[in-house]
Amino acid sequence: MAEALLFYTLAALILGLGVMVVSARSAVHSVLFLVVNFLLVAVLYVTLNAEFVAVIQVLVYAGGIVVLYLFVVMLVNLKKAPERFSDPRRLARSGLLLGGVVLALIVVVVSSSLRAGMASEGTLSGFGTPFTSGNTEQLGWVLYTSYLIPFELASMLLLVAMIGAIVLAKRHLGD
Amino acid sequence: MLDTVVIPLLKIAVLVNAVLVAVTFLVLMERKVIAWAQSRLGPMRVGPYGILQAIADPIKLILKEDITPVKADRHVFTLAPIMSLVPALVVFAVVPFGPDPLYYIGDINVGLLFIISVTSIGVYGIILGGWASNSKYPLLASLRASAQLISYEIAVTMTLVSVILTTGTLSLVGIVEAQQESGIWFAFIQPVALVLIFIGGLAETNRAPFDLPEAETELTGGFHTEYSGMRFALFFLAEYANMIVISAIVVLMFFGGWLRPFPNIAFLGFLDLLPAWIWFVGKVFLFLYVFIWIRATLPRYRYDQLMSLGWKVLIPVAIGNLVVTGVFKVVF
Amino acid sequence: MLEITPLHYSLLSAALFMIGVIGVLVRRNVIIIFMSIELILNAVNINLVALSDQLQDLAGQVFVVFVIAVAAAEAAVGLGIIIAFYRNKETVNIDEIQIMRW
Amino acid sequence: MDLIWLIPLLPGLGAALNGLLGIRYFSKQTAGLVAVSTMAVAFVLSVIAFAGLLGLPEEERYHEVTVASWIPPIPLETANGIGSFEVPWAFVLDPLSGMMLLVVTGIGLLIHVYSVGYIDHEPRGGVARFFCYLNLFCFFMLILVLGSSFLVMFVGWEGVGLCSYLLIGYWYRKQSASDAGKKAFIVNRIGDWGFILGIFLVFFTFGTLDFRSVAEAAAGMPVEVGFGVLSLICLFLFIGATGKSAQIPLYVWLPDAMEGPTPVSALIHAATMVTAGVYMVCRNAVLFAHAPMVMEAVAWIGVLTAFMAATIGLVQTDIKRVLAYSTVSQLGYMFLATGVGAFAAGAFHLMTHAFFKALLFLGSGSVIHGMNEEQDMRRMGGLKPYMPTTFWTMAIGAVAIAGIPPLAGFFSKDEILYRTFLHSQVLWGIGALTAVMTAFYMFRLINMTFLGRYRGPEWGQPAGGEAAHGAGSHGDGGHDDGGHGHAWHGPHESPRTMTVPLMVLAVGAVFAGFIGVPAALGGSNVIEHFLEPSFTAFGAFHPAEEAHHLSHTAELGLMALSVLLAAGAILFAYRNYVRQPAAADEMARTFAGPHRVLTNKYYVDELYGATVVRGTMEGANGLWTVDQRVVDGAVNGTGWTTIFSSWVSHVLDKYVVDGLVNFVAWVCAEASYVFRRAQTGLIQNYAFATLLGVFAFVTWYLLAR
Amino acid sequence: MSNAADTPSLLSLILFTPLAGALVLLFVGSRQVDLIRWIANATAALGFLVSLPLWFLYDSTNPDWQFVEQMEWIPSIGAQYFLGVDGFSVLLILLTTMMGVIAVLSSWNAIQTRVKEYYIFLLMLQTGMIGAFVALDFLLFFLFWEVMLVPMYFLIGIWGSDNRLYSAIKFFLFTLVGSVIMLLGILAVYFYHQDVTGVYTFDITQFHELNIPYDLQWWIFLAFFLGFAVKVPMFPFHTWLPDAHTDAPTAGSVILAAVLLKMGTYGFIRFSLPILPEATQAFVPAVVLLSIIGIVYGALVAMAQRDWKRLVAYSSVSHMGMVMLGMFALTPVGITGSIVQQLNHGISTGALFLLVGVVYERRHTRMIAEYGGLSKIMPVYAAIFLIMTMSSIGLPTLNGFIGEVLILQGIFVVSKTWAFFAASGIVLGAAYMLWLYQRTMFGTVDNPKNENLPDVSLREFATFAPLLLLAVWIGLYPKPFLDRLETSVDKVMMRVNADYTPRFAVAAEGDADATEGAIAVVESAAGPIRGGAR
Repeated sequence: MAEALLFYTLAALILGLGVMVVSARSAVHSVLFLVVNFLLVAVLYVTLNAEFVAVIQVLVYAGGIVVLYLFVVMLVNLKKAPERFSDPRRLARSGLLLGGVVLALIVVVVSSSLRAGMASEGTLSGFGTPFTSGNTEQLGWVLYTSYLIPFELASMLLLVAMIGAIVLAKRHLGD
Repeated sequence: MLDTVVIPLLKIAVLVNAVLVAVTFLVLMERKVIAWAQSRLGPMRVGPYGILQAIADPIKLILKEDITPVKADRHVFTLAPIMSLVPALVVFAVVPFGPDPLYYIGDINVGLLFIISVTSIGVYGIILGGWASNSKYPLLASLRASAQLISYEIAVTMTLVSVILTTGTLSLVGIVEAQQESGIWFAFIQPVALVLIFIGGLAETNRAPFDLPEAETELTGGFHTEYSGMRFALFFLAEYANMIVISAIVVLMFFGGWLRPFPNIAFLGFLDLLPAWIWFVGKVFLFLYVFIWIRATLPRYRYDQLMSLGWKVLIPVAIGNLVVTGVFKVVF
Repeated sequence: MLEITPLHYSLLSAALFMIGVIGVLVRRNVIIIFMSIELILNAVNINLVALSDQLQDLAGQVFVVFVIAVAAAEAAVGLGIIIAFYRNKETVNIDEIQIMRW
Repeated sequence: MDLIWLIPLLPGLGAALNGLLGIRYFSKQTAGLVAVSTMAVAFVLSVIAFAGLLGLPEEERYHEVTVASWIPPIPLETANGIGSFEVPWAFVLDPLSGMMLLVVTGIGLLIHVYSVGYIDHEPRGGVARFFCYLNLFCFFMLILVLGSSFLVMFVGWEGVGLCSYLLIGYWYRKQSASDAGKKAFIVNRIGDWGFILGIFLVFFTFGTLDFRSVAEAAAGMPVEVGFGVLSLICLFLFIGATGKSAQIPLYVWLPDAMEGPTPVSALIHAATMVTAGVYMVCRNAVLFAHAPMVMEAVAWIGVLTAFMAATIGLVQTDIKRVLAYSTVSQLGYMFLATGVGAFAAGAFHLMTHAFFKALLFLGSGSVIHGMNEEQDMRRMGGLKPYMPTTFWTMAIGAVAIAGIPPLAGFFSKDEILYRTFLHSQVLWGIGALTAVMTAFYMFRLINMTFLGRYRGPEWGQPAGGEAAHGAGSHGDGGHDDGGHGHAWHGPHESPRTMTVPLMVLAVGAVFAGFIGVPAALGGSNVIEHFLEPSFTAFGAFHPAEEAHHLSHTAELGLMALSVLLAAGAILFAYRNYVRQPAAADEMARTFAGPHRVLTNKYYVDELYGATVVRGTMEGANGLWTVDQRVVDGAVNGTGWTTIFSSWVSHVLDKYVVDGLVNFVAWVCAEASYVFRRAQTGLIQNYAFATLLGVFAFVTWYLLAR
Repeated sequence: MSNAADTPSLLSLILFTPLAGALVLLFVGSRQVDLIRWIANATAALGFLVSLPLWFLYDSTNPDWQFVEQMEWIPSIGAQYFLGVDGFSVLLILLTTMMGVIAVLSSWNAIQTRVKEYYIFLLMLQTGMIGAFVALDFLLFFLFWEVMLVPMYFLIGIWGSDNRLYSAIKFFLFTLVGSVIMLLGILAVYFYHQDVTGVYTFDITQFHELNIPYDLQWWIFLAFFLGFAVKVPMFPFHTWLPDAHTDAPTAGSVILAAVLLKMGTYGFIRFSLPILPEATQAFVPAVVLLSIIGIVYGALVAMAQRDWKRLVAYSSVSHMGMVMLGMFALTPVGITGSIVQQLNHGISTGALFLLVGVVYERRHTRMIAEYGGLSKIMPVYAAIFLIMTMSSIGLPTLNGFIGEVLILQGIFVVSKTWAFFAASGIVLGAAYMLWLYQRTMFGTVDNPKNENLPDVSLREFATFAPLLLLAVWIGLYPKPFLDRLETSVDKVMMRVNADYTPRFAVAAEGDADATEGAIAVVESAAGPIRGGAR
């Protein structure tokens, strides 16, 4: 009961904030909604026994990435008037429409396939590492053993991205 | 219901109030200590030796008119100080004041990460506050402040990782217990980390000598130039609460938290006569004193110095410390 | 209805995903488009975490970590591009970013 | 006796001291003292050890001492299955090595003493270097003598070769000296080639390298009729011996070796090292006795060498070269002895020869010393009054070598000739002729040097350029001995350190023969009896007795004949070189052709130079050219081929392959005008298309299900 | 393997010490030349020190691989980080580390340009060489084998003399071609092993137990042969050597002669012989023929040289022919002698190159005609040169003799004719070395430039001292060296000769008469021999 209540509340807030992110006129507001959205997602993770991921979500997403967005918004959008919604290509309306349709389709697919899966197999059973609530250490083990190479690749990706971002954003010395 | 809802709520209430009260007295303490450092008396009018100044100041702030600038983004302007204070207070949820569950609200297995992540949210208050004021000094200050916070956060987090390597747990209670087991405060095992975290902590709380975001001489009042009254008070509270948080982290991680000195030496057992939380609070206050002491002593850094210190000194040293710790961990 | 199954999470995820997609399609501001992409990624993450919990398999959470890492990289590079672009064209309107045609 | 390993070690120690410290820090006296004292102690030890050996019963006179492991056992297949290749550092004292031990340490000691005086005018470091080499030589020589196995002997064998090289080349600034040293070493190495192959074959055949084990094993084998494996072994070993003991065809190095200081010639190239070959053959008497064909070859090579060297000796004018050819000749005698099976006689002659030849060399050294490094006998003459001691001692040596009784040479030489006579009259004839020539040229030497008219340079003024001929750059060091100052003051007697050894050796040359007085003269041939166990592997081997014995009378007749011939030769020499000095020249003119051949040593050096040396050098240069042009050319050619083919590929690539690619690209470019309309450059259009795709896919999925 | 337990990762330590030094050097400013030299020397010395325990801890009675370290490297193809040593590699590693010290020390004054890069390359080379000796994984071996090429290429190409680029490229291409062909051989073994056992692995110890069909062996042997013979170098593949030696800097020549050439022979004994026993036996006549040609040919060509270094280089060809000859005698004495001769060659030829380096540093010419009479001016130098000459031509009591005698004895029991021709090297060796000695050391000082040459300095002497000591040690008492080779030689012998009875098995038999005991064991236990070896 409490769980359901929590879920529905969170889901409503997340979706609502998502809509706000997409629809806010001011980019700064958009960012703000995004942060709150992420925090709520983090809470959702906690309810799903994923504390570590939740903390990472807050730390990296809310504390890092979104701050970056905020920075860029401030750098870029200061003098600009809020965006106009008139659409010369009429893409917005068709996009909305098509999005809605696809969502509906996906809902159908997902619900039916999940139902089918549950009906046929009873419950979905795991095949990997079982975990408990306090799973940070386990996560570390998995990450540094089975997923070592992807992990290293990710770190390499981050390094490359860092260098790339610096190169892109740095004013050339001559300028 | 009692255990899961009421008692935590009670604890929260007590803790929040305790922190707020502590902040008021911390302000008083700061004024007094700095005054003494400068051979002055400090506040003397309100109450004996000015003790009641701690109550007078909040009252003044609450009663003051709450001004919102015309061109400001009203909602964000209001939201910013709240976003600043809330993380500062939330952090206390995982700070253990003593060994029993009675002394803390929650001991989660990612406690340290929780603290890091939550404090990283605090930066929004500053940025948004500066931006929402729609005024140039606050904006500049907020950009400076957020850059500073993000930069030093990297160094501090790196350093924390090396401490975590030695303890093997992220739980704050666990870290203190690890120190109890090893019989030595981590200050002696990880002295470099201690120095790094303390310097980083100074920068993260915008304290002297890193108080550039509120450098009056350059930026009038920093990011909260346009703020007054209660909203200003919230920023103020957040800053001092953050000071307490940093002190608490330092104490927990390096000075044995609630443990007495030399926790493994039996004949010092009489020191346990003082309850654990007194030890903890005492140590925290000691570090708050150091904060103030440093403010009274050191001049402010220039901004480029600040950044190069962060990126070119602290982060490399932190990485080096991490590597050395890792090597030691592997070898021994 | 009261029992929360993976289906619920999947639907939540799908909805969030579509919100993100619509954001990408509809908005003109590149930064907001990027944020919409973040929403999309979050939708995926919700799915992963939910199924990880359901299947009692840590792989889901591991992938969330990777997704976050990739998102960070994407944000860094993407925003770097935006800044570089803004410096040259004084705009972040996606309709004006079309020199790549032909 | 267990300390016999100390005997070689002591000179080794002396060499190390002089070599490591001496050259830089020792004074001349200290260097000499170190060398002489180590040799003296070694000699005393040798005498003690020899006495100990004599104290043993005859059949136990074989004392082996293993000092340390050298090459640990390693399995290796041999002719008789898997053996174990193992060589310890082991030394052996038996009658043969005992005798050699005394000769080496005794004469070595005397020559060391002599050298103290002789080498005195060298600079300080040079003296220490000289004594270092000399001591090192004794070290290796003693290892050679005492070594209990082929390989340990080989250590000494090669080591003395090295020391010989160093000592011949002692005056290394002289081109001829360093050439001679190199020649000695390389020629020796050719012999060593045979020797080491012989050693390998010994191991392969017997599975061991220990002398006694080999001898005992060989004793159990039948004497080979044809040319079997034992013969091959012996042939290889003998090749080694010809190198070291200067026999045909490898004798050429020894005359050249006279470039070294005279004591060196005395010690190494007369008394000890060159006899190593004889010693080695004697050591393996049992093996050789099993190979009659090789024995025959040894005898013939020995006698031919003896004869050939003697003929050359007849006409040489360099005092040391005469002695050198004499040495070669005498060594030939020794091989003749071993070749006819008279191992004891060979060893006996080895010993007596050591005395008188060392004496003669040292005497010649004394003359050279007194004549300010003059070696040409034509510039001497009438020296007797100036250096009486030298004259008398040398005369004793010459008489001894000429075979006049009762001096040492007579007994040993006649023993050899007698045994040769028993074996083959032809050999005996050549041998006897050689003996006559020996007497002649020895007295030619004595006469030309000491008697007659003085033909040398005037003294009292700086020596002329001619007088310093052959002295090289060391001559300008001047003489400090005898208080003459720097200028040469005429021929003079040498200092006491040089004359005393001469006298001691002269005593030896007189009396050494008496240990081998043959039965015919009423003696009992002590030495033969003493040495016999070494040649029979302590009775394990019984050589076939000579079928026929001559009576004592016949033996005495032979002796008398040879003595008479020798005396005649002496008188002839006296006539030719003292009484009528012109007669010699007359003879040379009469036999101009043979004389030229002899003066030029049968042109053997030239022959070798033209064939072996030149062939090797030409071959080397040719091969180098081949290496550069052909082998390396092939490598570089490969490189060029690669580069050329890469150029061809480049052309091919540029115009054919790349052309194709460009054509394809051109087609694509032309075709692309149609499609480029779709590229609006607007991301959202693309995203929209993607979404459409998703829509289509999901719809299809739903419908298809 | 008790010693392995006591000293975990000793081999890795030895292996990576030079590399660590090179890494440290990376962070030193290139202007601080003296600091760089000190660091490089300290690293090399440390490398030698850490390798010393191998000498003492190596259990010469234990036929197993020792100091083994095994980790996964590229599991998908079965490559491992697999290190281990036996008698061969222990000695060669020690030689390598010691020559490393000497080479680094000898470069103190000789190298004045790009000092930092020079030492980094030298130390990298060191790691490559040690790596090749300790690797028990074929792919790892190949990796190190190739790693060696690069620093050597630069050492010759940058710090060499006149014709350096030509020599460097020639060296590089020549060896590279060889190693590529060798790689084909490796892969053939690898896939054959997979074919038979179904396991993908590069594990050499596994390969040592393979029984490859003869036809395949033949081809693989040919491939290995080309790879290793170039490195040795054997007769027709030797022309890179004189050029590389002549143009390399002194330390490069020393390393090249003392260690790099041993890679080829080591490759033969580690791979060709045990993995391909039947093919080895089939190839014996060919290899022996080439070896003997190499001995005689190298010696003769050396005699014709006017360039001091080139002469020594050709003498290397001759000596390495001797090494190959001993190895392909396929007798324990021959193989033992071959390994000992490798050490000897490292010591004496290394020293000879150092000696050339000493005068080259003073006169900057290598032409023999430019010298003469140096005995007078540089007596200590002349003495060292003399001893090393004697060591090189195999004078008893010095090291060269032990190797030559063992090799020749080993080959003699196989064929007397071969031994006869091979032994001629004794004469020719003496001829060219003594002639060289005479031309440089003896005679009068004709060239006024030579009159004031200083004698060897203390530092230079320090580079020679260990070599002199070793030369005498091996010459007088080679037992410690031979003991360490015993079991390893036996293991190789058991592979190439199924009837061979290893000594460690005989020792277990008790002290029965060695010959009879050995034969008895052979007859009774044809099967269990292999079991005993494991």
